[in-house]
Amino acid sequence: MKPSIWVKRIAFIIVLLAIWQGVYMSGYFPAIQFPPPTKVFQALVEGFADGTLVGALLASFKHLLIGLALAITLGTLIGVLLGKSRQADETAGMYLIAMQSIPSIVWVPLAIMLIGLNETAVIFVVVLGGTFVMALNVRTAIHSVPPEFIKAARTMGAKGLPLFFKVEVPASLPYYMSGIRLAWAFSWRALMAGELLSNGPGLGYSLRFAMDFAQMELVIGIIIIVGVIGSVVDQLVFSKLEKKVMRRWGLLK
Amino acid sequence: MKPSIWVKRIAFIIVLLAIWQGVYMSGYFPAIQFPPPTKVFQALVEGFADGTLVGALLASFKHLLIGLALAITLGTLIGVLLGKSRQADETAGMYLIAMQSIPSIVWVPLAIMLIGLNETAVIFVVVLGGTFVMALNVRTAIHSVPPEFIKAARTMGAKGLPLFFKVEVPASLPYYMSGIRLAWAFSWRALMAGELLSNGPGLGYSLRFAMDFAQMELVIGIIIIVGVIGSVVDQLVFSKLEKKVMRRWGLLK
Amino acid sequence: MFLQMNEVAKRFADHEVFSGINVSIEKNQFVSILGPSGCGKSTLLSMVAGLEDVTEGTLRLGGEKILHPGTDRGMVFQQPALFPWLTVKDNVTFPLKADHSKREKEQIAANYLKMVHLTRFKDAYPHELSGGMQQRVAIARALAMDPKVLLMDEPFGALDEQTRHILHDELMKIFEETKKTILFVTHSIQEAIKLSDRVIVMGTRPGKIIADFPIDIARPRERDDTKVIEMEKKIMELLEDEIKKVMKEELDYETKHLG
Amino acid sequence: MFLQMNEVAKRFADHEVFSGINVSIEKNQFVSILGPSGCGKSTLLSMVAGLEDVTEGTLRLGGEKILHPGTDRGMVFQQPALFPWLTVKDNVTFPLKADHSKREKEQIAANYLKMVHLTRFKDAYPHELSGGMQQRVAIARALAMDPKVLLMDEPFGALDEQTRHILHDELMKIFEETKKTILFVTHSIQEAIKLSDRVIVMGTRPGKIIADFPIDIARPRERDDTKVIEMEKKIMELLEDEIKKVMKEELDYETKHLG
Amino acid sequence: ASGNSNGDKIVIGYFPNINHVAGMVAEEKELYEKTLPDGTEVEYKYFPDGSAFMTALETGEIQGGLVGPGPAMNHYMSGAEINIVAAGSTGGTVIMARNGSGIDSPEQLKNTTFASPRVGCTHDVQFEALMMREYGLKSDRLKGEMKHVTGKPATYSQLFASKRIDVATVPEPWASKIEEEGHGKVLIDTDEVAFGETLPAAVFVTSKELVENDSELVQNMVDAHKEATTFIQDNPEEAKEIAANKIKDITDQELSKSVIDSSWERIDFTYNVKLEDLQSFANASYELEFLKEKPDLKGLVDTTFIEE
Ligand SMILES: Nc1ncnc2c1ncn2[C@@H]1O[C@H](COP(=O)(O)OP(=O)(O)OP(=O)(O)O)[C@@H](O)[C@H]1O
Ligand SMILES: Nc1ncnc2c1ncn2[C@@H]1O[C@H](COP(=O)(O)OP(=O)(O)OP(=O)(O)O)[C@@H](O)[C@H]1O
Ligand SMILES: [Mg+2]
Ligand SMILES: [Mg+2]
Repeated sequence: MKPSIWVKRIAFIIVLLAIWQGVYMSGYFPAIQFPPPTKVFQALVEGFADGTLVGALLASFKHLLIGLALAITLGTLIGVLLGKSRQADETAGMYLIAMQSIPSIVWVPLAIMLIGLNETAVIFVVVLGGTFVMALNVRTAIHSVPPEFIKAARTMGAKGLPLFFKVEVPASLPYYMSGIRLAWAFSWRALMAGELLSNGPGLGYSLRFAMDFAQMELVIGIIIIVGVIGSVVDQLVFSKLEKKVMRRWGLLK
Repeated sequence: MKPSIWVKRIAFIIVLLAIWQGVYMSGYFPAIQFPPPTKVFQALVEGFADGTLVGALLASFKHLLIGLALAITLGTLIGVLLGKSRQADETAGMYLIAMQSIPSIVWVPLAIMLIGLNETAVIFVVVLGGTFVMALNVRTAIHSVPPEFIKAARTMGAKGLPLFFKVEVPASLPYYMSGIRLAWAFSWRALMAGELLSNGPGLGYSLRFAMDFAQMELVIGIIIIVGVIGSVVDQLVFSKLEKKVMRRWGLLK
Repeated sequence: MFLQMNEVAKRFADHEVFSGINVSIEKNQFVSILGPSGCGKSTLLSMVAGLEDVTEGTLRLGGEKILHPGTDRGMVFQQPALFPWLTVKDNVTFPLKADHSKREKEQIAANYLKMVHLTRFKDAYPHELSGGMQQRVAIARALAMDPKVLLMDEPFGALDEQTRHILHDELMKIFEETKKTILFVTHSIQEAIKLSDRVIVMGTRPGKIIADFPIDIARPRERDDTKVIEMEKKIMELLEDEIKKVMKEELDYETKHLG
Repeated sequence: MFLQMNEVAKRFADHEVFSGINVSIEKNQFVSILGPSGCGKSTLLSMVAGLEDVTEGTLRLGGEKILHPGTDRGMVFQQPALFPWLTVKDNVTFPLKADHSKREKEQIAANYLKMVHLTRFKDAYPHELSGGMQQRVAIARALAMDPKVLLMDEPFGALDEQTRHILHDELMKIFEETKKTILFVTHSIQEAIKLSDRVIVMGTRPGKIIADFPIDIARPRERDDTKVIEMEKKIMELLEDEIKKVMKEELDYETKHLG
Repeated sequence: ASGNSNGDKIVIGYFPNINHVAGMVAEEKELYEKTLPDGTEVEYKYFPDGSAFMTALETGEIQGGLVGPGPAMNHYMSGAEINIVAAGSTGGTVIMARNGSGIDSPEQLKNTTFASPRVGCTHDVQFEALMMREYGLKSDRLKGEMKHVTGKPATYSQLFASKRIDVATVPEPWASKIEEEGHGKVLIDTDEVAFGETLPAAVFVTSKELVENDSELVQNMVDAHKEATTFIQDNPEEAKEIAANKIKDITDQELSKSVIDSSWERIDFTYNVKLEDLQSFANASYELEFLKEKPDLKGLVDTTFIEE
């Protein structure tokens, strides 16, 4: 990337911060409601220094990793089932779409009442957040294996399980990677929802806590952390992985 | 669609309900935690009969419509700006992706603290939920106008604003429709998040209220409503619209 | 001369596509351009269309310098590039100025759609037509603004052999009826000889004109006419060297990049 | 006879593609199948490959009934259908059974890649190759399992004219070296005549064989050989009627559906 | 989904709130460890709100603890198998008006906005019942004249400062804190709020299953709770210090000595609980349409353990 782009980007941030500070200094909003950037920065430094934010981050990552791993596993199994079995797809496929269109936050009350106000409930919500989108993508991945690959492989004597594992699985990898990226995005959203309504620990809980105790600077600080983590993980991990696969598979120049 | 598919789908639901009733009758979970389907149905009937759920639904639709309309408008403006101006894109494009990766629930505390715990805050969250994804899609839509369309139009003497409105705008409609569908999906999620943390009225608030008063049957009932509305709107409105445009544009057989 | 290229050169940031192109084309002449891939045929055509800047030299049409795209030059690409949101008729009337009345537009569309035998499909949408039919609409659209020159960049390159034959016949008829000047880029030696009054052969690295043959054979031209076969052989030999040059470079390039 | 089609018919749920196909092909014969779009060329080839069931009649290869795909028949499609996740070498060794040692596999891959002049690209990935190169890998892959018959369904249909010429020469060399039996589907009359020992022409509605010409012209065949031109004309006339039949039906169909 | 009746771990829940000092003292002084059989591990959980507490109790995550009577009653009405076995404290709810709002009597609350921690929570019912019965004013939920918003008491200072609300029904210590910070003033004091002096502001709740199947354990818990309450009555200064420290620990909020002192004035620490007080509170809740059915709390309160 050209250095000039980074200059522009950083300039943009600086201008934003200046406007923010300006609004603060204008006194239009009461200070208790509208903290200046400096106080937000200070709140973040303190949070990291005394370890509360570090602990919250670690807890959130734990929930996310466990939940996402489960969601990917479950989603893959369901997706393969629906992708390979027309019977299963016709029977349950429609409901999968319905499940996916339920915002994950809606699961939180159910999870809390069934499982209790603990980390398992948060993980449960994360799993629900990621599983359906994963399953839908795996199903699509299997359906979109180019039929000429399967035909070609069959003329070379491949069939049954070897055909599945040696051709269909690798051929569907690009869609599978998109599935993983979407599963991450939705699990990440579900994680925040679950934690926000949970009893901690976790980044979402810290946010809730800051809100309950009117620590506006911490609220903004945590939103910034969430945005940075979300975009960094998305861009540096999942998007990159997806693009790499797409490029190798010749689907992207 | 073949009638046999509907038979399978309905059979699936019936089997699910039977399992649910079975678990209930096994008494493994206490009744307060795990109501039977009959009670859920009864709670829904009551909710609709006494008008509370109707009121909640109307309020939710109001928030959604206002929020989505604003999100689409704002998203389109930002998207066109970033899509047409390389300068703007290089400066602010990255932050748009970062904003999009912030789960909308995270905005709720900020909205409540800045705006207050009222319907405006809910709408604000809905707007934030839809705007960024809309903007990103509009940007992509503009970037992905087939260059041969523009070339062809230019050889026919089109340029400037007429070129934009007569060629680029219609050419980007399929992506634009995808943008609207995604904006809806994210706004819908944001709506539930905002309402759940608000103090009503709205479907999300009713869910929260049911949870606070330990009315598990209502919790499940509302989750079902949310799932049904979500999938029906998605499938019957947005997906259909998107597919129709795609088909006309020759992007789908 | 009607269309005049004078010492034309084109450079993109890092490399020169061609230079020293001098061509004069008369009114109502059908001129084909042949050449190996990458020699700059499309670039040259785009420059005539006004879509690409001229780096050096001048391009003149009817005495006027070409600086921008204009309705005096219609272009047909390899992809029909029809607007999918418009019906066939509306695609054809797209280039018409607003000062035409609605009835005039209808009239013009009907006229050119008849010429390409698609009257019945005027209310269809592009995606409902086959590739060959789409390309006929694109030709009608280019004709609708009544340009002085028709620029065609491998217009039949994506069609199958049989469809191509049918469109050759249609294009010949249109050429005779409308008396347009046509600049036609193709990869196919046969196609060039079958259609043109004149074939310009371009070479590559660097791009230049290496031959310019008039085709003085009575139309319609049969595939087994000895004159046609002779001309084909002559051009084939000329091109073979150029193509080998490109192939070799490509192999070298790819080997280098794949280590 | 080596490859024997006996009263073969194919029906899909609602319509009959062809019936009463009787063809006998000798070992080491190069047979082309020509015919209008939709007459069932690809379907017939798929049936020989074992990818499609035979509705009626029997297909035999070396006396044995064809029921499933098998490594005794290699197939090359219009799209190379290379596996993008494998290197060129691994694509070529894909059809080899596990009982080959790693060294043997390397040896076989090297052998066939040399035959298609792609030795240097053995570690490249398909997306790094041009279309023509990819098709050469697909041919090497089909050859690697040493099939008795090579089935080719418009293998050069997506390539440009120049590349196609080069691959014609390569295929001829391979045909002579390996002594395979080749069944070759194409749209191009020229291609069929240039390459084959025998050309089978299919008609449509309903699908059937309408002609079967031996091509007794010494190779290499020149485009201007009078025998070639004569044969071309003969087949062209035969096909024209069939194509007109299809075109007419298509127009009717489309008109009906666009009302 | 069941109580941890004969395991060796007990989890007690309470809120970091001045009405729950008994929980804090018990934790600090390890009173449960003393009354429970040797080797029992005691853990504490702090909750953001009463509904969360009740859910935790129902799902067996905690075995007992202090919660507001509102959530306990609401859940009981919905069929939760729970018992109130003691009170935690009474009083502590104050109605406050924004400084500069010009409001100095409850009659002026027409067309104003009031805040409570949750819709239908104890403080909300206390306020709304008073307004409805004494002044004929209702919230917008009942198509009345007062706009209702919810928010955590800690944010009321901010809500007052930004003029978002005019009135709030505030539990201690936040009432005293708001007073001290100068954003709001007392409009109706503890003793004048509905059920102000009689209604427990916190009750000790446990599951019915434990009461029936492991009454010994329940007795041990109640004994510890009683001891804590007695300690508060006997050593108010030390209890205040414990409360201030615990609240700082859990919530990161610093409460000044004067805030604590002022809160203390409005709270009565007692473990005695009467069904009638709760029943009349529940009736008010029903009148305010928080409950759909006429409440019958028979069986909710079990006083046998405090009488031991
Ligand atoms: N916008 C551009 N920027 C840089 N280089 C370009 C651009 N357009 C074309 N070129 C280069 O100019 C050369 C000529 O391209 P052009 O498309 O005109 O070739 P062509 O003769 O039409 O080839 P083909 O027969 O494959 O269509 C090529 O090397 C190409 O890479
Ligand atoms: N799986 C299938 N189900 C139903 N009909 C089919 C199927 N496959 C092919 N057909 C039909 O069979 C007929 C022959 O198709 P086929 O692809 O074999 O034609 P073709 O001669 O190869 O045409 P082309 O030259 O266009 O490749 C067509 O009418 C086609 O629509
Ligand atoms: Mg070109
Ligand atoms: Mg075919």
